[in-house]
Amino acid sequence: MAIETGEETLVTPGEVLGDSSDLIAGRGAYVAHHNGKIYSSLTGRCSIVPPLPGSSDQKPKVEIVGHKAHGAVPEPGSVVIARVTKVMAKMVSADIMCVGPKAVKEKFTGIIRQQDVRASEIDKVDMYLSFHPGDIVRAVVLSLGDARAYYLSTAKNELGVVSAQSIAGATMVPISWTEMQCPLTGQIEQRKVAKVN
Amino acid sequence: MEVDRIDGRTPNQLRPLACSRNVLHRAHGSARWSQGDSTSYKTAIVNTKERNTIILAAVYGPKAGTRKGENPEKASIEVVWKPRTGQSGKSEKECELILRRTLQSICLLTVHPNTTTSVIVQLLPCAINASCAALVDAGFPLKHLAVAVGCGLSEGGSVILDPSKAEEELKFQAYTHLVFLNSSLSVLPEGLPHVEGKPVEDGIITSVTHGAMSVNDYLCCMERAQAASAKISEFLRRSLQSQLPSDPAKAL
Amino acid sequence: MSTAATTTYSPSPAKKQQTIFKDLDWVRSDGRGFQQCRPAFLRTGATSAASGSAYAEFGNTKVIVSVFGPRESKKAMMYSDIGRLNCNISYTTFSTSIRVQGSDNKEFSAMLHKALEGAIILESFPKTTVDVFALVLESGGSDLPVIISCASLALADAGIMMYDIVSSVSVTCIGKNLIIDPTSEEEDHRDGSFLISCMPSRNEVTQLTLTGEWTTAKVHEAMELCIDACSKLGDIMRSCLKETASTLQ
Amino acid sequence: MAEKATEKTGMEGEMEVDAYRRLFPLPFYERHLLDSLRPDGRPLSRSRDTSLSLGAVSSADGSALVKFGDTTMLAAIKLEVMTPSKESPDEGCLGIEFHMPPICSPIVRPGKPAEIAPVISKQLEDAILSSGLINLKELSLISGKAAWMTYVDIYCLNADGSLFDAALFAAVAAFSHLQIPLVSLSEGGRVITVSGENLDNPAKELVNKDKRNLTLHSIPFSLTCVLHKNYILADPTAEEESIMETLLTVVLDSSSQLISLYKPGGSVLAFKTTVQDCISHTRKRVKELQKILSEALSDMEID
Repeated sequence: MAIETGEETLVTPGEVLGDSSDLIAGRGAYVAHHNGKIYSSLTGRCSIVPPLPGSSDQKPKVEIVGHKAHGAVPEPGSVVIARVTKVMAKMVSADIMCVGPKAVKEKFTGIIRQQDVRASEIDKVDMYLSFHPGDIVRAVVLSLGDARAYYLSTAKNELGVVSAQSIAGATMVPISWTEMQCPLTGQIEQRKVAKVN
Repeated sequence: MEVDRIDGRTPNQLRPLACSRNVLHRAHGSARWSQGDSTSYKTAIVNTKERNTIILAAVYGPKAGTRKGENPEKASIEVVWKPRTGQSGKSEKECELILRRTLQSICLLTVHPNTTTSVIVQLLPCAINASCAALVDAGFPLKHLAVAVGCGLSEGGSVILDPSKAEEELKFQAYTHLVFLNSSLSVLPEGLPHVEGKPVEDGIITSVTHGAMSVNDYLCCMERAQAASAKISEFLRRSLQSQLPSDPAKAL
Repeated sequence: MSTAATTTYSPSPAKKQQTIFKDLDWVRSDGRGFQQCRPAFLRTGATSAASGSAYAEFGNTKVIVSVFGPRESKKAMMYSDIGRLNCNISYTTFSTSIRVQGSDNKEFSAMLHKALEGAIILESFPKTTVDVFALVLESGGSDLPVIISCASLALADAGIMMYDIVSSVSVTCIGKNLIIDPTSEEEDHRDGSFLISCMPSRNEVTQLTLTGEWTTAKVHEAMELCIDACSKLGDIMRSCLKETASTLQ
Repeated sequence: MAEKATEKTGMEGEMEVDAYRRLFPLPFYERHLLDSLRPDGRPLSRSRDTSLSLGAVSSADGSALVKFGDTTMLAAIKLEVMTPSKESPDEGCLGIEFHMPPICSPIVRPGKPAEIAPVISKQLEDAILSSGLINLKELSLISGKAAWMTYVDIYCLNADGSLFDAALFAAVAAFSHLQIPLVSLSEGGRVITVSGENLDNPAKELVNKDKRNLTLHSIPFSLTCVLHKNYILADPTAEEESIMETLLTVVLDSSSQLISLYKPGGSVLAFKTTVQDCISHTRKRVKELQKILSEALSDMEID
């Protein structure tokens, strides 16, 4: 029961969407190796996307859209927003709160190692002058990391601290890529500041 | 209506207070707080043990926070309520929660983020006063001191302050435990803290009640207890001033 | 209130050994035919605190399943390139006619894990864990198959990628008769039981348990009965999922 | 705290509202509070939609399913027979237990029970005993020999704030739905239920012919409020409870007696006026809950 292009039907996990000889399995679909058929793996609407004009494989792609996907999970390459929980000499740990623009349901633990804080002079990085507990940091996921945490990096201009509180409790204003200032007291604190576009 | 109290006190009279600090040597801070004194009322009828409330509180910390409930921006406080005998059950858990939340509201938690401080308390209510003194003894930074007052409501509807154990066992329609901030002293008279034009010591930090009473009775308890809290507050301040931490190394 | 020290007993009279089951033709207490399942009531999304959830009611068997995650695996666990599945089943104190201390059922939890694991695309959530927690509100017989089907529905509701949904049905053998979807009372008198969990669309079995004495012929008969019932149950589960999905849009 | 973060942080443009709410919960809430409206659209003093259905558990003697918004509680009562204590030979006993199974919240995991569950059990026990809801003498079957041990088990099926309030309502509703089984005394001296065909022609005389329901004296109802600055938010959700930590719970009975005023610490002080406001919110809530309960009971009689 191949589904025609443009038609959208509701499917549930395990329903046959077509054959891998005519279609490519997109998001929410998979190819079963025993019979070469394409099955759905999610609940949602099934949609057929015609092949891009220049692509090598001229088969249309079948994918599941409009489904209730599970909560956001960090993946290597995703940009995340995290809250710094602990600063140590060689690394900081941070709770990942958002993946891309989406909030996660439950936090994931990430760490930023000393060599991943900035791109240049990486051996001179002082972690205590880069982050403070409570800082909100924009970072990119380097890898799935180890059993405990995802490895994060802030080694780009647009990555680093995006929001921080001063000792006086006010939200500080970035004044350079290494400094932020408290609007109440005028005190300057050091951070690895993210460049605001 | 006046009620006769078994130990001869007037309804508004508190039992004599006593507080000594630094009583445990291995703890970072400790205090022994008692309400009621074995020497002052030698009435034959009642066993003195029953009229006294003695609490021992010990503070350990701040320690590097590895415990659960660790918070990157604030210090954590944990309370362990040790029952006199047996295992800790539902009531101990409830007391731990009440005490923890009360202490959290008077501590300056932003000073030592990522740390845990344990408060270990043994025996009965009024533990708040003892814990508070123990925290001071440990040199823990506090915003205020807290003062707790117990308040009983007799069957006839009159309010009795600071009921003793023996009195609690007699017929009380209801009783209330209220916790206030200590009354403020300031060098500048206009510097006294106010919230919305009300002095802070009028507000309750914690309220726990047992038994049914009318709303008016509760408000009456609140007023009377508030008045009494000033006395305890003064006592606490005097007691703390007279015994500065004996071991300067303890001060943070 | 000294509840701990008092010993209490339930006033319900001890069950008498019912003899009717020994006859060749007896009528099931709910009037069903031997090869007829109880009507199934299924609903997804009951627990908002979870990533996905489902409620299943088959006669007096009532079950809630919540799915959490994919979320951080517990600290003590080793790194894993693929996702983990963690299952737990507990019973309420009032789930049976005699009050019990509500407790975890370790054996069922392990069986639920085995029944579901093969159907989940674990590669789709590396390093993280999906928790499947079930609470049996009332135990009215065939608890495990109802939990398995309900859990599969909750996983689909949570948007966890699966090869197929899992539907599960059990058959009890009493004397010469094969009884499908047995009640607790029928289960109490069983000579043997047979449980199958399968992926109906892929025609694959994820779990099969057989206890008691069975002849080969009976096993074949039971297998056919179950597979057929699983595929029908699968259709009901799909229509439940589609109903929820269509109201979302 | 992060009060000043209400100022534009420059991050809002790039993230969804949910993400902002997750990162800066307090500023997010304070913005809503300025308009006297909560993120779920409720005015500050309004409780969530409340529903009650009686008799949800067929294996129990009395049961009730309660929903306060998304918070869901299932209470069931099972009666067992006990030997009364020597001190009170004419009294039965109550055993109240509040459970938070792992299905109800992401913070509860098997083997890692919720810290709050035993505290709520204790509070429920206190409220039900202090209010005098149940006369324990009514639980007596045969003086000195047998009485009812009443097990009340309340399960939280979905935890979204105001757990105590919903659990108390579920418990009192289960009590009002309770049907005491008819029992007789067996030869061995055990109390056994008489049911079905034996009812018309019981072999033994019934012990409790005319006591099928308990007389509920004064019924306790409660309302929890979150205090934040000068705001009082009634019937908070789990998110509201976690962001604004000062909670105040008032329990009143049907005759407006104060059963409990519970405020376990918190950074906001409760002044006399705050206390009075919370009590008057509770009075209104008691009326709502009474109405819901009596409607559910009269629906049951029609069935």
